[in-house]
Amino acid sequence: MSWAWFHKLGSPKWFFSWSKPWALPVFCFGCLSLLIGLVWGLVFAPADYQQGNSFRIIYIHVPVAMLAQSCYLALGVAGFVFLVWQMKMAPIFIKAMAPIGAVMALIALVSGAIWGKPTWGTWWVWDARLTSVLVLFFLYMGIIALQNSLDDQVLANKAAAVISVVGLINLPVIKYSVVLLETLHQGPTFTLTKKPDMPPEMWLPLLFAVIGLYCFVAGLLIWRMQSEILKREYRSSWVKQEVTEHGL
Amino acid sequence: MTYSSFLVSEFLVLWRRKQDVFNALLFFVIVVVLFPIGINSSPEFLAPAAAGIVWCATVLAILMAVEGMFKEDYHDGSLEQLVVSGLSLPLLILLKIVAQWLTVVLPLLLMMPLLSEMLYLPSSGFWVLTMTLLVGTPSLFFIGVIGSALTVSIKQGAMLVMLLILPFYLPVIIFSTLAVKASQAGLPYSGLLAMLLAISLLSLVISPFMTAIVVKASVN
Amino acid sequence: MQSSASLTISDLWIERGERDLCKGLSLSIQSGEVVRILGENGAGKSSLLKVIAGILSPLEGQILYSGEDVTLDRSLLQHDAIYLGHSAGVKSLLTVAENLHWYCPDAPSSVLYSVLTQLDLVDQVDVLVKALSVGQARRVALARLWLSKKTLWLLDEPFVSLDARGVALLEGRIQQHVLSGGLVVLSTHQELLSIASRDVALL
Amino acid sequence: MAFNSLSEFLMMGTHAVYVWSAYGFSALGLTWLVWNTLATRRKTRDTLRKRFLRNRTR
Repeated sequence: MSWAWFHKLGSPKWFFSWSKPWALPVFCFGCLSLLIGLVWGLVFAPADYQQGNSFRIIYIHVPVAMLAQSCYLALGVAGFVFLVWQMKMAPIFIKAMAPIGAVMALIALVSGAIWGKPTWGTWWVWDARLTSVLVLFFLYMGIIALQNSLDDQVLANKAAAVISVVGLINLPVIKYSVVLLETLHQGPTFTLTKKPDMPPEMWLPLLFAVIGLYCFVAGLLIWRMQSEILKREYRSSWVKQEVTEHGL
Repeated sequence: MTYSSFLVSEFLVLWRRKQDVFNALLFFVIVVVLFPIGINSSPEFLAPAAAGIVWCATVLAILMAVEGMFKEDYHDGSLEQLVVSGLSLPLLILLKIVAQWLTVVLPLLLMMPLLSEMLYLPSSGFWVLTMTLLVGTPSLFFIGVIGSALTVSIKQGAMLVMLLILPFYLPVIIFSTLAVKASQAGLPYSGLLAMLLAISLLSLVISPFMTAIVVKASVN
Repeated sequence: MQSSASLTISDLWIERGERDLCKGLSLSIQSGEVVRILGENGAGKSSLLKVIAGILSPLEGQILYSGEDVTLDRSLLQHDAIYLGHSAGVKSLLTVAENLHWYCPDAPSSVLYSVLTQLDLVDQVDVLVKALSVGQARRVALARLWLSKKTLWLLDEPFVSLDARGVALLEGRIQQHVLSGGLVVLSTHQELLSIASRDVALL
Repeated sequence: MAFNSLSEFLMMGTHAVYVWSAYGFSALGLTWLVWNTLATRRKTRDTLRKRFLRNRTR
């Protein structure tokens, strides 16, 4: 197997020119798919026989919660890649990804709490899933705060990578511990995502929404990474050419 | 510089700063006292809550101690000397953590009988709590030291360390308090203690290397 | 002490923040040589010394020590080198003797006392460093050069905050070190009076 | 179609407050993300372009 792609991926210049035509189409496709999923879920999908129409929150809550976790997984992997191979793109990826993940975790928290009110009768339950998303949000905020307060670029890169990797190693432990906490506290037995036999007209829109949000985030991520690359590589001649010759 | 001369100097510095350790202990006691005063001082509330109260106070006291662990070394240049000493940096960091752990946690354990009386903790629960502290606190140090190294070059780093590190302390607090509660309910708790030990060992393996990476990047 | 040590740096580039330093510097130092690094503020004198010591990683370039490539793993060089930076790691909560014992645990106490006598620190042996003056604390750091048996000395502005007598003492010690086959790389603006040194200018 | 009329759709059974506030907050978050991304992009390019142009005239 050739490793050329791996080394190419490490080069900001290569990534910039490669990703240039992709950002907008991916983003637009994501928006479209997300919109289809949401409209379908809000308007056409049947109401849940137990929860009624409040269950329609699932079409935004579940995709966002999935993203919040996937983003963290990606951060951890990027941190690992940076610590092992010193790949230049990894810290750029982390820098671009962390705010997206934080917003996703926040939306997941808020929409989950709002969903909890009609379902459990309270805004907040120390449910394992909610608690771990809350911790995830703190982890994201920690990474962002750390990056903002370190002036030295080399140190900031290393620091973000280390904290991401440590977070990734810890995440399963944290999840396990909150699940344990919940089972001993005899929390609500109703689980949100394990729907027994969800009919296709219910989960198909969810699929659209999930795929849409992933593409939406991928598009945003590419844009953010491009900005970060330009910021960091401004001394090289290709950036100068890129910025002065092409418009926005 | 050798490993033993480094360890001796660490202990000497800690001895000269015994006031700091004493302050951390006082802080610990005050936090514990806040709970009966602030919430409820009846034995019905305190006995089941004792483990959680003690652990919250421990976590805060340890974070206070760990947060400034590299500050002085960073400013007087001895951190730099550790990097260029030719000795293994992870091992030096491990020694530093051991010295710190001994000087903070041992006095804290000595205070436990007094505190468990104040919190109406039954004697069976007391021993389990002491065990969780013995097995669990090393991981607090190992994880905290990473945060301490990350923020060593920042002037106002204390809050950032709290934000970075406290989420990672969650499992340790959960397992410890659950172990004490299980013992009070007559349930087996050895699995939870094993879990704490596993976390401590895992962080023992990872933390010195991660901290070494960060220290090297910080001193430049 | 090794009879013939050498330090060879080739095509060294250092990246500091947004600037390139050293820009392809090549340098070779043999046993018995003193190299003085000259340059304006910010020219990269400290960075160069830090790169040799292994605190900073160079962007590009190769470093050989006594024929061995130490570019990636500096430990071979570090076992045989002393690096003194702007703040040299003198712990303010240790006494003078404890500080030196921390750094050079092998030095016998007779040697320790004779060195401290030379450096006018013998009366302060059991005084905490935080009670000393800046110049005295600097001498505590420099006392390592008398006590340790390392070959390669990397000294960043070693003459700062020393009085005339301190400067003379240090120059004498450097002289003695190179005569017995040591290597010294130092950055200073001071004219070295008694030592035949080679200058390397950083642009 | 799960609803018979627009007002029924807007009412969401009895859960209008919950559904629409959840979606509203989500929309707010995602919009902020898009706005922030594009603003950063524009700002980066503008500052860099200005810097390059300034250097050229000098």
